[in-house]
Order: sequence, then structure tokens, then C-alpha cells
Amino acid sequence: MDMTVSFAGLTLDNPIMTASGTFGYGVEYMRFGDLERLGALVVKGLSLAPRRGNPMPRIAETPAGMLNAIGLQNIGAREFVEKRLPSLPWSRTPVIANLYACAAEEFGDLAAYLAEQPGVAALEVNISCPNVSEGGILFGQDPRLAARVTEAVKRRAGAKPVMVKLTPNVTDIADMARAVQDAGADALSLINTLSGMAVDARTRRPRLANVIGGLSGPAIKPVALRCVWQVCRAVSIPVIGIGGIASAEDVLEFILVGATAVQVGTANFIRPDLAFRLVDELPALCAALGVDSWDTYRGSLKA
Amino acid sequence: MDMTVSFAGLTLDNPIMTASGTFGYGVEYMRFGDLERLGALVVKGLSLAPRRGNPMPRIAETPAGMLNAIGLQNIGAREFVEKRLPSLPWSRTPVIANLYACAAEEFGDLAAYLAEQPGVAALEVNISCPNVSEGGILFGQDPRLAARVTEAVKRRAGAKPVMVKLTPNVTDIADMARAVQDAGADALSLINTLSGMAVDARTRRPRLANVIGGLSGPAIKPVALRCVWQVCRAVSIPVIGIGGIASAEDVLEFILVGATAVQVGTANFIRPDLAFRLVDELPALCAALGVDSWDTYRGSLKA
Amino acid sequence: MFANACQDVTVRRLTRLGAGGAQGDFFELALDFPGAGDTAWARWRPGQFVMIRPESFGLDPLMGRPFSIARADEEHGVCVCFQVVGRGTAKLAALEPGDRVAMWGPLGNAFAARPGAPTLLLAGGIGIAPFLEYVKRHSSAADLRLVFGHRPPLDCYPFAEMAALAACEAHRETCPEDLHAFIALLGEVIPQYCPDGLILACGPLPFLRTVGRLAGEAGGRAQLSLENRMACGIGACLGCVTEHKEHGPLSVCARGPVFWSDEITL
Amino acid sequence: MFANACQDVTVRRLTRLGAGGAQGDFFELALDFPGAGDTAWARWRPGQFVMIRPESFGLDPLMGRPFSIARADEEHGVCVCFQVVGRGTAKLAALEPGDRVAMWGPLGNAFAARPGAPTLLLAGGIGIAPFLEYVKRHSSAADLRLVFGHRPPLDCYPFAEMAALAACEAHRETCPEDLHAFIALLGEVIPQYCPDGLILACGPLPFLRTVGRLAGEAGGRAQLSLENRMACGIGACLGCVTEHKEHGPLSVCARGPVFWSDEITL
Ligand SMILES: Cc1cc2nc3c(=O)[nH]c(=O)nc-3n(C[C@H](O)[C@H](O)[C@H](O)COP(=O)(O)OP(=O)(O)OC[C@H]3O[C@@H](n4cnc5c(N)ncnc54)[C@H](O)[C@@H]3O)c2cc1C
Ligand SMILES: Cc1cc2nc3c(=O)[nH]c(=O)nc-3n(C[C@H](O)[C@H](O)[C@H](O)COP(=O)(O)OP(=O)(O)OC[C@H]3O[C@@H](n4cnc5c(N)ncnc54)[C@H](O)[C@@H]3O)c2cc1C
Ligand SMILES: Cc1cc2nc3c(=O)[nH]c(=O)nc-3n(C[C@H](O)[C@H](O)[C@H](O)COP(=O)(O)O)c2cc1C
Ligand SMILES: Cc1cc2nc3c(=O)[nH]c(=O)nc-3n(C[C@H](O)[C@H](O)[C@H](O)COP(=O)(O)O)c2cc1C
Ligand code: FES
Ligand code: FES
Repeated sequence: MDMTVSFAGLTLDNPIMTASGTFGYGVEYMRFGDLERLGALVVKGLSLAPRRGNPMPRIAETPAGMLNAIGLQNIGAREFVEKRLPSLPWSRTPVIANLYACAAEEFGDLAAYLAEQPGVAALEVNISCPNVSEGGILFGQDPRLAARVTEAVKRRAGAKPVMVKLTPNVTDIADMARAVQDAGADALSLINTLSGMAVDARTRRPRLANVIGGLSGPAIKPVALRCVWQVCRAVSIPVIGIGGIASAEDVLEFILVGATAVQVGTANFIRPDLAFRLVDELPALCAALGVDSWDTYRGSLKA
Repeated sequence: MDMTVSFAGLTLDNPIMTASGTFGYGVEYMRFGDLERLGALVVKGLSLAPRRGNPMPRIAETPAGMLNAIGLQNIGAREFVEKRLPSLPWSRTPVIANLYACAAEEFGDLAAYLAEQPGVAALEVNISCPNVSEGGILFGQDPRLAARVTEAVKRRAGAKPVMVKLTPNVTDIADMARAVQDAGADALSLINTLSGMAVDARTRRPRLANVIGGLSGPAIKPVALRCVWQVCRAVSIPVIGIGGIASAEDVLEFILVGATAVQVGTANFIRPDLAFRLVDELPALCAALGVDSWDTYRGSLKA
Repeated sequence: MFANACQDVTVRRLTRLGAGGAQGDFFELALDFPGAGDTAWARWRPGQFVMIRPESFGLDPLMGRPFSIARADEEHGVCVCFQVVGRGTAKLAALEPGDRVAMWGPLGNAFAARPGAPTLLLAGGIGIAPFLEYVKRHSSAADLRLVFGHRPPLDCYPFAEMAALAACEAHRETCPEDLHAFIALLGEVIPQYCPDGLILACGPLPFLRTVGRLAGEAGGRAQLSLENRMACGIGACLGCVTEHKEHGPLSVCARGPVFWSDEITL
Repeated sequence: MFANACQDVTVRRLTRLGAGGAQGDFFELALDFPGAGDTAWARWRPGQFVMIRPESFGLDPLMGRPFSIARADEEHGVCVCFQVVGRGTAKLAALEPGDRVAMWGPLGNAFAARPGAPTLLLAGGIGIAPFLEYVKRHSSAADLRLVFGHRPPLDCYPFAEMAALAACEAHRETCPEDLHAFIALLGEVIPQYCPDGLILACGPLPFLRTVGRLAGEAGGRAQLSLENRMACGIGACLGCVTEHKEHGPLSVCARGPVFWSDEITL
């Protein structure tokens, strides 16, 4: 079948993207597969100025998942654009920049800078990073704040599509989704990590220096599917499914509940060529399961 | 060391209880261990009238966890009191009734009936069951509604301690905890299940007839620890930790972040004698880790 | 001493049944017999099952897996026959002698046994497992007949052993016509045991539905062994219920797995 | 053809080192060498590591595990020596020939090699692993000395093989005094290689700190191989960073694991 998916003005060869923060700046994965084979590439969250991130330790393994509190360490938008982006196959494969800021105006400035780069196909706004103490969590947990950021980014993004990435750490994610849609978002991506924590009973210390971190990986897939399902029923803009995807079957599950495309996150750490393998495996699985077009399969859950 | 814990007027031989809905009415586990060895026993959620629960399928396995949408099937409070409670060792081991209702007054009536039973040591109010469509979810997701239920139960519970069980499916669980504390709760238990979903990409059907269910098991332990930690810092009443506990080390982790006692839930399905094994293993683990009193260990996380 | 019905036992033996591969992977697993002193095990009856959870499951997969007891005594150990259908059974298939397994049981009720009464055993696929011991114990029955429908080759199942003891016939389905022929056969045989004989069936759900319907149409009923997905296996989680016409939802693990076809809605 | 640096390889051999049990469980694991044509593997250097993730991990534990490459060539395969410290290494210890393992590498930088320069290798425990090949390649060095501190018996480590090639001395710690004596020894030996010799160290963090401090006090510096917990192993997740005095947090997997002691803050 035709694997192509289109949304928000983007056309992807297949629905498999990589999730922000789990695929570096893309270049790290060139040894493991041909980046052009991916549907799209979402790079590590970028801020206006470089950020040092949180103190160590920053990661901890949990049952079928992991916690991270990287704290948005990144080289800054300019360094990315000048030093990394040129190496990426952006003219063939959409490269999506993930935006992180601590204030609506800052989000706007960042959006303006990134949107004017020919190599950046779309913007994904991280309003939900649970790792940073400077207020990032608030945008994603309050519909009005989320709408404000969305508007700020939209205003400065020119013709570039704006995706807003939602956090599951809210009472009503559909409510957040509607607010962001109404504020002009072209697409939604969800979910970001679940707020979680791990401790060492022996040393009596938290396993993350930041104490609280973001839970990701297969463990959270049921929560992610539920969020995507709820949001797809609440909004009319395209939804990108994220959370625990580790197999081609997982990809289909997210499309079945309504996602237009997906992002592979933590599973990139299961093995660095995993996203490429899923791209390879997906057509055969579709054939085996009688999926013959995305348009008929998407959201076709018999519920 | 002395394993005894006391809270809300109850004294337990050890901090290990069983979680509602995962230990039947207690009697089912008599073949697997001596119920008197448990710290306390929380039985399946009871309603005033018997309930048939949700259609099948009701359970699905997920990575390091499971989803359930039992829908509060239960024999009703009266049948429990008359037919099951007499077989339990309630005179030696606290038996805690878990209450489920769809309206505040109904909660009150249920509380009044159960509180007057000598065999019922305490009431645990389930305001957070995500499986039932008749509004159960709302109590636990709105501080005012949660407070109202707490008050309704407290008013009718006489001298029996009232524990309120919180759902993690909220933006701010500390906020919920404060509201419930202010409404008179004697203790809090958390967490109930995370709202989740699973689907079958081949049949295109949800894996639960109810579509959405509650995620539990080791997968959610990081979320549970985070919630307990946040709530312990927000309230002064005792907190009972629940969520993914499957080893003696897990028990200590919850106490380390502030829990007074814990409940073992889904892990009872890993093996039916698991809770008894944890009771056996805990003293040796405490010795090995240099834990010599609950009072000094509880909440001693170096964060 | 308190006899915990959940035990850590070790794997005695894992034997492949049949050739494996594209035909499907089938095994017989023999576990240590949990003590002759344990009266529950001395009294087990065909139709009962065990929950099995190898240490190698770790935290994922989470739940134990239910299997009919194919035989259980000091000599053979506790034996189950299983087919690899998913990741749990795949991990079972990787077990080795000496590996540790948590096992709880015997669980559930059992098939009825009416010595002297004409008894028809209907098995679909790996649903033949509980009948191995049934045939052994009741082969003296005046009229014990086993009708077995299967798709993978016959040597994937413990069939030969049973055929030596009682009237056993196997029908292989390799195309849709075979299935129709098999259903037609059931339609002929079942009425012969209605209303006075005993009809016991174990196999996939559509097979059980057919058996129940045919027995009902012939004015009789059958005992059906259900294979609902289970978590606890002991009646605690209420995850495995089936709809009983009189009592409402009943847990298959504790009130079954064997039910009379006319008493439940499948 | 595109050379994927992540490969599915099979286990060739798993050999226990030492007696195991209370002394600690140590193994050498040999995996298939991923193709002679792969130039990255032809060029690997001691100090580099591989990420290993057996299929048996399933979804839990989730992440691969990093191990120093002890040797790697067509003849021996890719070999790592490891100690069982948790559930990942426990699953590695259960591997059998023929089992499938995902492996990506060679990863990271490597220890410096300065033919002719007096070179001091300092190893703590299983941190000796990367020096096996180092000694082989550089044993001709005028002055190559290895000082090895360990607690479990010497036969838990690939020490004998190295001792045959270069000046290697082992110091076992069985009580706190032994540790003090070992640190005192380091305090004597390290200055002999400062500032002109090459000092390379691999082992537990406190050991590395001591080495770095002693070298600094003697006006020199050492190369330290860090063992931060890793997720991706390739510089993508930023989970494994160490604080570099000039560049800020650097990923140990991609910019290390070997760093100059005076350039980082441990
Ligand atoms: C009382 C009882 C007795 C049983 N006796 C036997 C036996 O003797 N031999 C034998 O081979 N099997 C038997 N089964 C079925 C066996 O328990 C399942 O095949 C097994 O649990 C599957 O585990 P898995 O992890 O390999 O499959 P999973 O990975 O969990 O699932 C694989 C596929 O099988 C389906 N599946 C899994 N379990 C069930 C189930 N219980 N019912 C319906 N579909 C299911 C899933 O939906 C999925 O499509 C019995 C089941 C019950 C309840
Ligand atoms: C570059 C590099 C090279 C390595 N080379 C070797 C080697 O050659 N041989 C060898 O035996 N080990 C080596 N290690 C360490 C090895 O990776 C860990 O021992 C292993 O990952 C532990 O996995 P586990 O699942 O058994 O332990 P877990 O169950 O994950 O953890 C068990 C205990 O070990 C601690 N731990 C686990 N990993 C690390 C770590 N990376 N740093 C500090 N503490 C840790 C945990 O905090 C916990 O207390 C190396 C590590 C790195 C980063
Ligand atoms: C190590 C790590 C770093 C991440 N960094 C970012 C980030 O910079 N921006 C962002 O929007 N999401 C970030 N995420 C969240 C992921 O993009 C993804 O939403 C989440 O992990 C859930 O998907 P998964 O379960 O497939 O990993 C990060 C996740 C991980 C594990
Ligand atoms: C099958 C099942 C049934 C449950 N039924 C109830 C219930 O009746 N009342 C209630 O308050 N919680 C119920 N719970 C929630 C558990 O008590 C517990 O809060 C939750 O599962 C998290 O703990 P765990 O991860 O240890 O299972 C149920 C959980 C499961 C898995
Ligand atoms: S499996 Fe739990 S009640 Fe049957
Ligand atoms: S382990 Fe991911 S950056 Fe080093």
C-alpha cells in the first residue's frame, strides 16, 4: 500500500518520525540507518540560548520504561541551524524543530528564527516538559497558557506548520487539545512523558538529581493510546501519536485510535536502528493485517 | 526492628496491606497464606447494592502492567458483611472496606452501614475509580466534589477512620490531597489506576469492552512514587502508598518518600502468595539496609 | 504445617510434541509434583488447571498463564501440554530442566464423571489436554468416545496415548470443507448422547459454541471448559467472568472453568 | 552497502571466570565478530565500548548495557568481560551459544597510546577489561606497567593473560587496611609517571577520583574511563554527561568514555 501520509501541509513518505530528545540532532543516528528513509525527524528540544540541563544522574531505568530529567540540555537554536541542520537530508525528509522556552515571547522569538530556516519543515512546541523548574510545566497544564503560547508561536511562524506537543499530566487532555486547536495549532503531538520518580531504598537518594523526571517507554503506551483516542475525538486537526512505540504493531495501534502519524521515542534506545526497522517492517505488517489505506484504517477502531 | 505501624487509630503488625480489587474478599487467598500475617486487608470495592460490573473482556496485559475495567462488580456491602467478613480474621487483622458509590449521599449510607460493623476496622473511599461511567471519575478529579464525598462519609462513619483513595489522573494531586484532608479525611491512599487503553491492531477492537481501563502494576510505580512524594509534602495526615509494589524493596521505597504503610495490588497476580512473602522478607531487608525504625526511615529521602 | 497452594517448583522436562516450525510449536512441560503430602494435589481431577509463571517472566509479561492439567502424579510430575501462541508461551518454550517456576493449583472445578454413562469427549486443538487423564481414569466407561478436531499434525498432541485406551477418532482440518464436515459430524454424534449421556468439550470458543448449540438442539446439554483470559486464577480479580444465566457474571477460574452449556451465555 | 553499526549477532561462547558464588559472578562473553568488511570494527581501539542488548531482555529491562571491548577480531569474536551486578548482567549471564543479541559499536573514544612513553595502567576490579587488548598491542612499550586492585579472587579477571605480556601486579583488598595500602601504593607509583608518562585508569568512580587527584598533585594528569549509566550509548539522549571544565556537560558515551582528569569535574 501507499505509506505516504500528509498533514498540516507536510508530506511524509511514511508515518514514522522520531521523537524529540530521543534522536539527538539526527546526525548521531547516521551510522545506523539512512535518515531519508524516515517519515520525518524531530530533533532535540531547542532553546534560544544553549542550555546546560540538569545535574547528574539524569536517567533511571524503570519497569519497561525509563525516567529522564535531562533538563533540556541543548546547543541552542542557532548552533543547531548552523552546525547540525546542514548535515541532515532536510531537502528530502522533513526536519521538525522542537521548541522550548520559558515565556510566551521567547517562544515567539524562537519560532520566528526557526521558521525562517529553509531546512526546518515544521515547528513542534514543547509546552509540556516536566523536567524544568522554570515554569515549563505550567504552559501545558493550563488551557489558557497553552493557548497563549500557541498563538505566540503561530504569529511568528509564517507559513511553517505548528505542532503543539501535549503533556498527559492533566485532568482532561481533550480540554487542553481543544484550547490549543482553537489557538491556531496546525497539529497536535502527544504524549510527552508522565511525571514520575524513582528512589534508591539503600542510599535513600532519588535516582534523578532533579528528583522528579519524565516517564517514557513501553510502560506508558496504554496511557498514550488513551490520550490520543480522547484527543482525536475532541479535535479536528491531525494528531501525532507518541508514547512507548517499539514495534510496527504499536505504530498501527496509534493510527487505529486516530493518529495520522507517530513518533518513536525511547525505543530508539532499545536499539539505535529501531526506527529504521519499523519503516522496513510496516508495509509487510499492513499487508498481513489487511490494512490497505491509511485513510480507511485511521481511527477505525470498533468501539 | 519493630515492624508495627500505626495511623489514624489503626495499629498494623507490619506496613503491608493488600489493595482493593486485587485481593478479592480476602477469603480467596486463604490457601496461599495466613491472612493474620498481613498488616491489614483491604477488600474489593463494595457498593450498597450488588453490581454486575462491565462486559467482557475486562483485563488486558500491557508492558510490565495490566489494564482492568472490572467495573466494580461486587456482591454488595450486606452480602460481604454477612457471608465473607465472618471468615476473615478481623479480630486480629484490620479489615478495611473499600467504598464505591455514585453519589455523595449514597457514599454516606454505605459508610454508615459499614462503619457499624465490628469487623470493619476502617473505610477506604474510592473516589477515583476510572472504570465506571456513572460519574465516579468526577469525584476524584474535582477538589470540591472530593471534599463533599469525604464529608459525607466522615459524617456517617462514627469513630471509624476514613481513608480517601486518590486518582493520579489529575493535574495536581497535592491539591486534591489538601482538599480531602481539609474535608476531614483521616488518611489518604494513593494511587488508584492510571487511565489507559489497549487495542488490537488486527481485529481493530479495543482490548477492553469498556475501551478505557485502569493501568496498574510495576509499570506505574514511578508515577505512584511521585504522587506519594508530592502528597506527603502537601498534607499532614498519613499517606498509604500504592502502585506497582512487587518487592520488599518497593515497600521501602514508598516509605522512604513518606508513606506510612503500603498496599500490594496487581502483584498479587504475579503470584498469590506475594503479599505474604513480602511480609516475610521485609525484616531482613530492613536489617540489610540499616533501616532500624519506621519513624526515622519514613520520608527520609535525601532530596 | 500450612500448605501454600502456590509453590516454587522446578522444571523436570520440556518435550517438543510434533515437528514444530510452520505447523505450530507444541510442548509438554513436566514440573515437580508439589509434595505427596499435599492432599489438594492427591485429589485433583481432569478439567482443573494450574497457573504457571516462570521466573524468567521477570516483571514482563506480568501475569501467570493458565493451563489444563494433563496429568499430575509423583511419577510424571505436573504435566501440561501447550501451544506457543504469544510471548508467555514462547518463554515457557525456552524453559530448561532445573528452571524455577511459580505454580498455583489445582484450580477450578472439573469435568463431571459418571461411571457407566455414555460419555462423549469433544476436543478442539490443544483443548485435548484435560482429556488425557480423563480417558485414563474413565476408559473402563461402557461407552467413552473422543472426537478430536485439529489442524496441526496429530503428533503435536498427546493423542496416541489416549487412542490406546479408548475409542478416539481424530479429524484434521486443512481446508474450510473439512471444518464443515467436522461440524456435520458433531451434529450427528452429539444427539446420540442427548439427553442421557455426558458430553464434555474443550477447545476454542467457536467450537464450544457449536457444541453447546447442537446439544441444546438435541434436547441435551454439554459441559464446556472455557479459556477466558485470566489474571489471578483464583476468583479474586473478576477479570475472567462468564455470564451465568442465573447468577450473573461468574469467575471462570473459580466457578469454572467447566460450565453446563445451558446455564451460561457464551 | 550501508554499514549499520548496530547488528544482530549471536553468542559464540560464555565462559565463567573464577569460581562464582559468594565471590561474585564474572564472565567472558564472546559474540560474533560483525564482518571483517566493517572498517569500524577493523579499526577499534582499547577503551572503546559496545552496547549489548540480548533479545531475552524483551521490553524489560529496557536499555542496552555498555561494556568495554576486551578484544575483538575474527578469531575471538567481540569479547567483553563482565561482572553480574544487577538484572541486566544477570540476563547476560544466562545467555547460551546461538542466542541473539543486538550490539552496537565500537563506541566512544579510546585510551591514548604513546609508543615509547612510560605508560602506567591502573585498573580497579572489572575495570581491567579494556586493558587486556591495550597490553597486547603495547606490550613492547619501553615501560608498560599495570597495577590492578581487586577484591574477588584474581581468577575472576583476565589477569593471567596480561601478566604474561607485561609487568602486571595485582593487589587484593580483603580489609580496609588493604585499601589504604593500595592507595598509598598509587601515591608512590603515579608521581613516577608525572608529568611525562602516560597514566590510564579504569575502575569504580572513587578509584578514578583518587587517581585523578594523585596525578594532579604530582603535576600530571591521567586518562580516566568513566562508567556513567547510559541509555543510547551514542550521544543522543544526553543522559550520561560528565562535567567538562571548558565545554560544560559532555556525553560520556560519545565524547568519552575516556577523559583527561584535569579537564573534567568528577
Ligand atoms: C483454564 C484454562 C486452561 C487452558 N489450558 C491450556 C492448555 O492446556 N494448553 C494450552 O496451550 N493453552 C491452554 N490455555 C490457554 C493458555 O492459557 C493461553 O494460550 C496462554 O495464556 C497464552 O499466553 P501467551 O502469553 O503465549 O499469549 P499472549 O501473548 O498473552 O496472547 C497471544 C494471543 O493469544 C490470545 N490469548 C491469550 N490467552 C488467551 C486466552 N486465555 N483465551 C483466549 N485467547 C487468548 C491473545 O488474545 C492473543 O491474540 C488455557 C486457558 C485457560 C483459561
Ligand atoms: C563505557 C562503559 C564500559 C563498561 N565496561 C564494563 C565492563 O567491561 N565490564 C563490566 O562488568 N561492566 C562494565 N560497565 C558497567 C556495566 O555497564 C554495568 O555494570 C551494567 O550496565 C549493569 O547492568 P545491570 O542491569 O546488571 O545493573 P542494574 O540492575 O542496572 O544496576 C545494578 C546496580 O549497579 C549500578 N549500576 C548499573 N550500571 C551502572 C553504571 N554504568 N555506573 C554505575 N553504576 C551502575 C546501579 O546503580 C545498581 O546499583 C561499563 C560501563 C560503561 C559506561
Ligand atoms: C531522554 C529523553 C529526552 C526527551 N527530550 C524531549 C525534548 O527535548 N522535547 C520534547 O518535546 N520531548 C522530549 N522527550 C519526550 C519524548 O519526545 C516523548 O514524547 C516521550 O518520551 C514519550 O514517548 P516514548 O515513550 O516513545 O519515549 C524526551 C524523552 C526522553 C526519553
Ligand atoms: C483488577 C483490579 C481491580 C481493582 N478494583 C479496585 C476497587 O474495587 N477499588 C479500588 O479502590 N481500587 C481498585 N483497584 C485499584 C488498586 O487497588 C490499586 O490502587 C491500583 O491497582 C494500583 O496499585 P497496583 O499497581 O499495585 O495494582 C483495582 C485494581 C485492579 C488491578
Ligand atoms: S482470573 Fe481473576 S477472577 Fe478469574
Ligand atoms: S548514553 Fe545517551 S548520550 Fe550517552
